[in-house]
Amino acid sequence: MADVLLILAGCLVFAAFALAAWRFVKGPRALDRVVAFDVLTIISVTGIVLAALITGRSIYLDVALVYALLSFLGVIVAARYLEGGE
Amino acid sequence: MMLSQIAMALGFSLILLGLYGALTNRDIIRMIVSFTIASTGVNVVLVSVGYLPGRSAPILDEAVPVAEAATRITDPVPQALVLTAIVIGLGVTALMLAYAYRLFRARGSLDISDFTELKW
Amino acid sequence: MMSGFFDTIGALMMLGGALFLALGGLGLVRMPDIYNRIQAGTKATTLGTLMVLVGAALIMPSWSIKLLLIMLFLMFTNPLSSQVLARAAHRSDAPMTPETKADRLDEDAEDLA
Amino acid sequence: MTALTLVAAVLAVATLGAALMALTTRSTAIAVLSAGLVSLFASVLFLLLAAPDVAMTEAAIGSGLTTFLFFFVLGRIRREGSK
Repeated sequence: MADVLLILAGCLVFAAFALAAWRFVKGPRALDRVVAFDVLTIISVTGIVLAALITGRSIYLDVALVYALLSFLGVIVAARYLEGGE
Repeated sequence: MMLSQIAMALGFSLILLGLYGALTNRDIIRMIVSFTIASTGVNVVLVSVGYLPGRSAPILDEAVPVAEAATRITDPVPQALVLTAIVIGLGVTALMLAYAYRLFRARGSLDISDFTELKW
Repeated sequence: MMSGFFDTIGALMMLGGALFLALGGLGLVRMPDIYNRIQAGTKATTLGTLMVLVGAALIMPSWSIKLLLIMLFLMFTNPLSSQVLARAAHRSDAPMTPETKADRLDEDAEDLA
Repeated sequence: MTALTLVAAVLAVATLGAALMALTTRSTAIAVLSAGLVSLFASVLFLLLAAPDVAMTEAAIGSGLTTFLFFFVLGRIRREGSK
């Protein structure tokens, strides 16, 4: 029961990944791509937690911790650069 | 296909793509971006060399006790090498960017066809 | 291997979070301009990730301290990046969809300057 | 085991796409963002290859600090060029 629900959750996460990647490829302006980059990092945190659940190692959660702490740095610097025009 | 073979194919593809970009671009910043991609490819190849199928990460905790460690962990030596290589890659990238900035301040351009002193 | 009551509840929670993630991605593709995309892409995915982390904490109760730290960091950093992105979009004069009725930040621009 | 291999194949395709986008786009800022995306996907792939320490370092340095450095230098160059 719970395994089937987890597989369904993985499929939905993959759907979100594909949609955000499509926005990254298509995005008409550079800031749209920055938004897609942000969403992709958040989806990656979810994917890492799912991988930690599948393999049963709690050490993988530290990687998600570093992601959650540092992924916004690149987004903020890119946004501050793109403020002054494209 | 196995996991390590997928990763190795991806790593070599990234190295070739990075070399192609570094050789065909004219903008210096774009050449440094291509170098970053090639460096990531080298790291992927090195980690995939040390992967053993069916084994777990070489960090000992309650999931992998010390007594069974020799049969359940992957090879930790390539991971230690790659850990050093990533940090050195950051240093090389920072040095190249600093040179690019000095070059722009001195000459007002980043196009490599504007620098002809070393041509003959 | 997973059969307990909390496991099923946790898996249901993770399924709901993944549904929010997928809806956020759908909004990211379907919304007309960048401001709506920031709304859909940041708020929905933050809620989805938090629900997935709560579900993982229900399945593996011994991991809950680390998962709580991840939740805390996500709640600190995601609104920050969202606000910086929206300000950058407004300052670089990103086009709005014609359905937009009011732009309060533009009306307050002389007060802020 | 096969599920992780499938995820790794999807990640490999996404990494190749991001690398191709970094090489073919015209804007330098989008090229830097795509290089950060290559580093992000490679870091998740390191995690699947049972190397969480490498994945941690790659996430902090490759995806965060390198993007920071590139945009810092791009901003300095733009300010210098408009002066």
